[in-house]
Amino acid sequence: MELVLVNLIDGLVTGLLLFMLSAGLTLIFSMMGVLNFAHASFYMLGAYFAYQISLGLGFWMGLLLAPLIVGVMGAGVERYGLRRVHQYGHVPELIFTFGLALLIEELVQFIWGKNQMPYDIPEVLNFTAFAIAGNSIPAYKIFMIFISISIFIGLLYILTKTRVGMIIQAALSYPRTVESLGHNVPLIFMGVFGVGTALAGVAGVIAGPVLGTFPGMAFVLGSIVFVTIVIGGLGSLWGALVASLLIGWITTFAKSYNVRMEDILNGIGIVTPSDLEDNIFRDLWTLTSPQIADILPYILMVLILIFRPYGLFGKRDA
Amino acid sequence: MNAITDTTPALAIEDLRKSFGKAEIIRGVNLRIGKGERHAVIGPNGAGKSTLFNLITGRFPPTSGKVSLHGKNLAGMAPFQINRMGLSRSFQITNIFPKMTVFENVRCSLLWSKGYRYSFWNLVSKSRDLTESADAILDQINLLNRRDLPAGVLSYAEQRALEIGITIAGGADLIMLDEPTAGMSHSETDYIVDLIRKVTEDKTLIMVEHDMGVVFGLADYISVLVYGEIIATGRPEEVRANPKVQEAYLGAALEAEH
Amino acid sequence: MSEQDQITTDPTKPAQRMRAGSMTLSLTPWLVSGFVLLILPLVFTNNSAITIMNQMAITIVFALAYNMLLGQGGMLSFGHAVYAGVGGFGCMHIMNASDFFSTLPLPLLPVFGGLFGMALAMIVGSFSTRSAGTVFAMISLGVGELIAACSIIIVAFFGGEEGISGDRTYGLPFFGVEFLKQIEVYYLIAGWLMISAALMYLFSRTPIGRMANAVRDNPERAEFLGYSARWVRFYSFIFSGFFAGVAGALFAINYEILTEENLNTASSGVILLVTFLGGVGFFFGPIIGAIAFTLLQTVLSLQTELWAFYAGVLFVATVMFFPGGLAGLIMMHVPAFKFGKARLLLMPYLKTLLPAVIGILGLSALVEMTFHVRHAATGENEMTLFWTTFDSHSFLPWIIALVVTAVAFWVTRRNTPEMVEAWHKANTFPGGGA
Amino acid sequence: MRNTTKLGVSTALALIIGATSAFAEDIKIAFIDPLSGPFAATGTNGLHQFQFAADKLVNEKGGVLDGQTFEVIGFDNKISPKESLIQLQVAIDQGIRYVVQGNSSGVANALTEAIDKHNRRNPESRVLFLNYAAVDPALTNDKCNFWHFRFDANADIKMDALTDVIAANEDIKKVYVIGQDYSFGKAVAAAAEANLAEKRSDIEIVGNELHPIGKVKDFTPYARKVVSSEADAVITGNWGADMLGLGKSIIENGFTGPIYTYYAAGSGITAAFGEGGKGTIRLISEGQINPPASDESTAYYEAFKAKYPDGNIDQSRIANTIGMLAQAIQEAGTATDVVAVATALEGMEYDSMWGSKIYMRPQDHQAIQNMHIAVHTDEGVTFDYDNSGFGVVTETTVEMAGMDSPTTCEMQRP
Repeated sequence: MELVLVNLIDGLVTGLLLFMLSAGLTLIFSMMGVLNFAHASFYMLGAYFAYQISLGLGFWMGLLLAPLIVGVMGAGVERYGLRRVHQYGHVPELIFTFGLALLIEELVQFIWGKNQMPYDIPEVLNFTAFAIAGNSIPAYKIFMIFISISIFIGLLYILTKTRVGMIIQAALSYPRTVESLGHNVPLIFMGVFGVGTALAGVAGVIAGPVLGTFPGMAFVLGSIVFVTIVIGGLGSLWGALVASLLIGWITTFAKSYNVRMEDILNGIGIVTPSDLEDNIFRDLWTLTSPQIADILPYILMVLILIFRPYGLFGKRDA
Repeated sequence: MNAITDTTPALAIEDLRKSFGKAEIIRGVNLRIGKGERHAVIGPNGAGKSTLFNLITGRFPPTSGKVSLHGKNLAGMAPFQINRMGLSRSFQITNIFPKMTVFENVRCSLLWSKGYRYSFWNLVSKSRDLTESADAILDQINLLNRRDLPAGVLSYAEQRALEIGITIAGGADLIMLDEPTAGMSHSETDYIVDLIRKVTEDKTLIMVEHDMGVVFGLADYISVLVYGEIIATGRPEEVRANPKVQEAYLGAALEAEH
Repeated sequence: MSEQDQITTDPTKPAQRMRAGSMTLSLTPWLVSGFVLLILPLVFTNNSAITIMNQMAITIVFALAYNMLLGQGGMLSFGHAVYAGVGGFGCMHIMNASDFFSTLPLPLLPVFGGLFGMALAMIVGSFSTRSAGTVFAMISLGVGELIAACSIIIVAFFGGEEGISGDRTYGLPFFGVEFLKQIEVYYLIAGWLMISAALMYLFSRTPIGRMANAVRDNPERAEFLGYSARWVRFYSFIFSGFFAGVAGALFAINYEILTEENLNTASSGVILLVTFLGGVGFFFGPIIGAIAFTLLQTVLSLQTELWAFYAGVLFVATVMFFPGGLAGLIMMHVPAFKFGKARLLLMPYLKTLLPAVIGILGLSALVEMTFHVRHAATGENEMTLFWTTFDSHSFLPWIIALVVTAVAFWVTRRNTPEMVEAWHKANTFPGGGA
Repeated sequence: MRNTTKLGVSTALALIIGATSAFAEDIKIAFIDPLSGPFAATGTNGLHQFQFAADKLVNEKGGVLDGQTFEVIGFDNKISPKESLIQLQVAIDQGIRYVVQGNSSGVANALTEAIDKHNRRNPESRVLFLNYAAVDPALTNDKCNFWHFRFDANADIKMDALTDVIAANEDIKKVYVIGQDYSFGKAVAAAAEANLAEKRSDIEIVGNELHPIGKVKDFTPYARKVVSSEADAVITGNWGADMLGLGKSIIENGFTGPIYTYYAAGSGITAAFGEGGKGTIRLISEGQINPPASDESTAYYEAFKAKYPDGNIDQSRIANTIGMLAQAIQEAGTATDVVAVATALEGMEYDSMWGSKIYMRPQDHQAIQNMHIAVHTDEGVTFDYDNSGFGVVTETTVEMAGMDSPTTCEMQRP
């Protein structure tokens, strides 16, 4: 039972981290209709910038400055890249962000090399917060949860309670109307893109020390983020939250409990073949849940897209 | 049986309703359109004319009610299935293939009715029948001299003509035109009216139109749709004389025109 | 998003008028290509050149198959490698089924590869082609990731990380040819390249091929013409799967090994890159893209570690500035040639583009020097660039590179208006008017 | 500049044609490994070690035969089997007769098969494959061939040595095995299970599991299981980011016992583990780095560090590969007849400066040598890795590990 609680906490950390990325991505998507393939690359940039800053000014300045730099870069990408490609249609936009993702990875390797960076948890947070049945919960995890939740609340507040948020929400659905009301919609777009990427930057800053700061980090996380927002429903912030937590918990629990395919198949009445060694389905029989834990989101996504093409919370055809 | 088929209307609509959320846009429409009729649906803006078209052609599913084409119920059919049964429509906002040539636009609309379906063993350029039919239609809509231009670069009136060409090319016997003359000058309108008359010979025509000149010049029958209900149907002169119509719509419109 | 999902280039550009759709069915380019394919090995005689040409030909088939989706059908797939991969894996299993393989002439193997690819495309297409646009792209990504992940788990079919290998020479000799030599394989692949390219071109001229274009541009209108957009997409998808499978089979024949690499997202990304680089709007675009990219990958990577970086820059620049790709650039010049005014462009091009090229080379020199200073061994200050060896830690080379780059770009900038003017002149119909 | 461009175009063409023929004086060795992409760091460092070894051990000593020198040329295979085969062809066309490769058993498998086929089909341009790091046992068992030589111990031999050490440690009662879900990870797990059952049947394997390779973002749940299983030791064959992620996570979640690894050193991993991994991370490998095995190796390493301050000698077998090849060419009296060179390599005994005799077993072309279990620490480190102050210090040595290990290889000699 205690282990369930521990897993719930671990899954929450993963889920909230995913949410920080998917929130920005889904905001950008619902506003501009662009699925930003390079989103996770900004997450990576966040981690690298924070590492570089932490060498000179310490972790906390990194946490403060790196997201700002990433956000400015994101806004620049929108202003000088995406806006230009926008006229050609959505597919070239998607392809542009795809190319950008490749380019950023190359750039990071050019500057920082290919090895993993020794970017570490700050000393102040490097202790065990508490332990549940011998499983220690590091303070840094609590810190991650705290940061993610405050960002979520902040985002929710800005979107629903402030004037800027109202304009953004209106611009999401009726960009032309908002434009004719005298608001500078391109500026709003640029701002949203900047904020979205800055959020990814924050995620990178706080995840870098635990998940590793290396050139492949964007790729490892990138496709999962798309999966998340597709499952949640493109353009739905709540969907992104639910899907992030769902994926966080599913993968954590699948890793923690050794569910074997053999048991499942036997459970539904299929008898293990006696010649398992030579059976062509032998690989299926010996499958275990930790083996496929990180592939489960893809399976989930394909299933959801087949049966509910707009995702869990998606309303309109994106 | 024979006697019955003869009297089966080309299109029959029974108590058709459509709601978007709480708002009921089409509120129980009943309409019978006989074979060979030219029928115009008129009504003020927001009356639900385009929605009615979309319900008939399967673009939206109705909330309730029934549409039948030549006696066959269309419930649950997709647009392409309805089209295959001999109903073809145009759109209020020009809806063509802008990157294809004019000729190809027409040729594409001929493919299904000429029996090519999903063929991957015929070459379109090798079929003289296809080329000749497409050219004949281009001739009919006076676009032969624009044959090899991308449709997107045509003038507005030419695009509208092409839209009609695409609509009639498949040889459907029920043609539905949604505001074919919207946004046109007088001379352009005359051109389109002639064109419609020419190409809908021996066919059933249903059209939505705002220009009363066009309506009274073309239509055998007129239905007036106001707030999702048909308040009058009949010969043009009957409708013109109907006090309800005059009150709701026509009077104002006719006055405005003079 | 789905309805507007299409590759649009500026409709005012004359190149638009020369889309694949309106090109006349002429045999000349085919005869020329066939002849070129025939004599290429006589020009480039050694095995590595033939290996690179084989790789090119395989990429061309694959890219053409991919463009059946992206360019002609408007469907963006992020997981197309799996259809080629599964086609290849299927063929490899046939090669290893020695009883059957010894009765099968090797040149027929790609048919089976195609059928494998097509079968998988039928399964996936049955649900993925319901919509184009983002949903299609995401399903393709998900399915691609799934199958790539399965390739490591399901060892029985995919052979795990090592993949599976076979020997092409165990097939039934084909008119006495056993395909021991690279050159024999080259002609097999070249033959299949011609066949598949011709078939794919002809497909685009069939009713379903034309409707694929129509559905790409305006799926709704196509539905009102009696065509189910979904089925049109489905047919494009399975035919694309077929030819992708053929490409996979050719890969199996050429390399005699298939691994996880043939299925993963990186390979899918590469084919997207290749196709877009070449130009999706024209039938021959992917061919140019495949040739350019293979050269970039094999030849440039011998020269610099940073080749992937340059490829990335090139790709992003293409998307931003030349969405028509290389083919679009070429076709832009057709009107000028038609008007007989292409001569007008020659000098302005030389004056503008030559400095631009020099500027870009200068820039890349700076990049290479920076990289060398950062990453080379201590004491190894010497580096060789553009056939000159110098000390990357001394000032002079830096100054030269900087000056050359700056001057070159300055000249480019200065001459650009002249080129633009010449461009307008060359594209004006002779005798006034537009 | 314009001339240069012109020259460039023609040279590029010449390159495509690839008409560069080998100079008779040089013995060219093709290094086919990743020089770009995510594994480029390992590949580049390997290339440096090869070039350094060729210079130091051969060229500076006057070369082989009548003064022929070694030249190691890098070919970027982007860790892709397909690219490797293309680069192999390019290398062969340049007249290269020796190919070295090590990263990824998948690539090694592709190369060994391609070379076997090539040598059968083109007897005039046969090549030898010197595998310096790919440890898939199959390469010297079912898939062995005459042209392939392995200079690293294979995964089974390493596990054999590793379990010898574990078996000798009475404190270890429970072992947790975890690895990447692919052939190598599975081979490690199977070998661990078999060896432990044989040597110490009382040891309980409390966990044996696989995780997707390169896809895991967060290793915490796996680490939790390791900790809660109360294992005394962990065995993993992980490499790269998966090694680092798993190791860090296990340590962070409170595990203090030894973590026996194959690849937890160098390439930034040592630096990233840093203080956290001290005394916990163990590495099984050939070649003793700390304390230095000989004066020669000390001088060699110092010279290497002087040239590549950011580099590590984390693959001491590279020097052995070059040394043994030079000796074989010398014995065979030719560098062009690779059959003669291969025959000379078979059964060769070579004294490595890293403190071991190396015996190239003729039955399967597997090098037999001392294996060391080293610990990640900052104490007693003469040569650190990644300039981090941390390095690996040998704790235990298994002499001539796997000398009588079985092989299923049926060597076909030409």
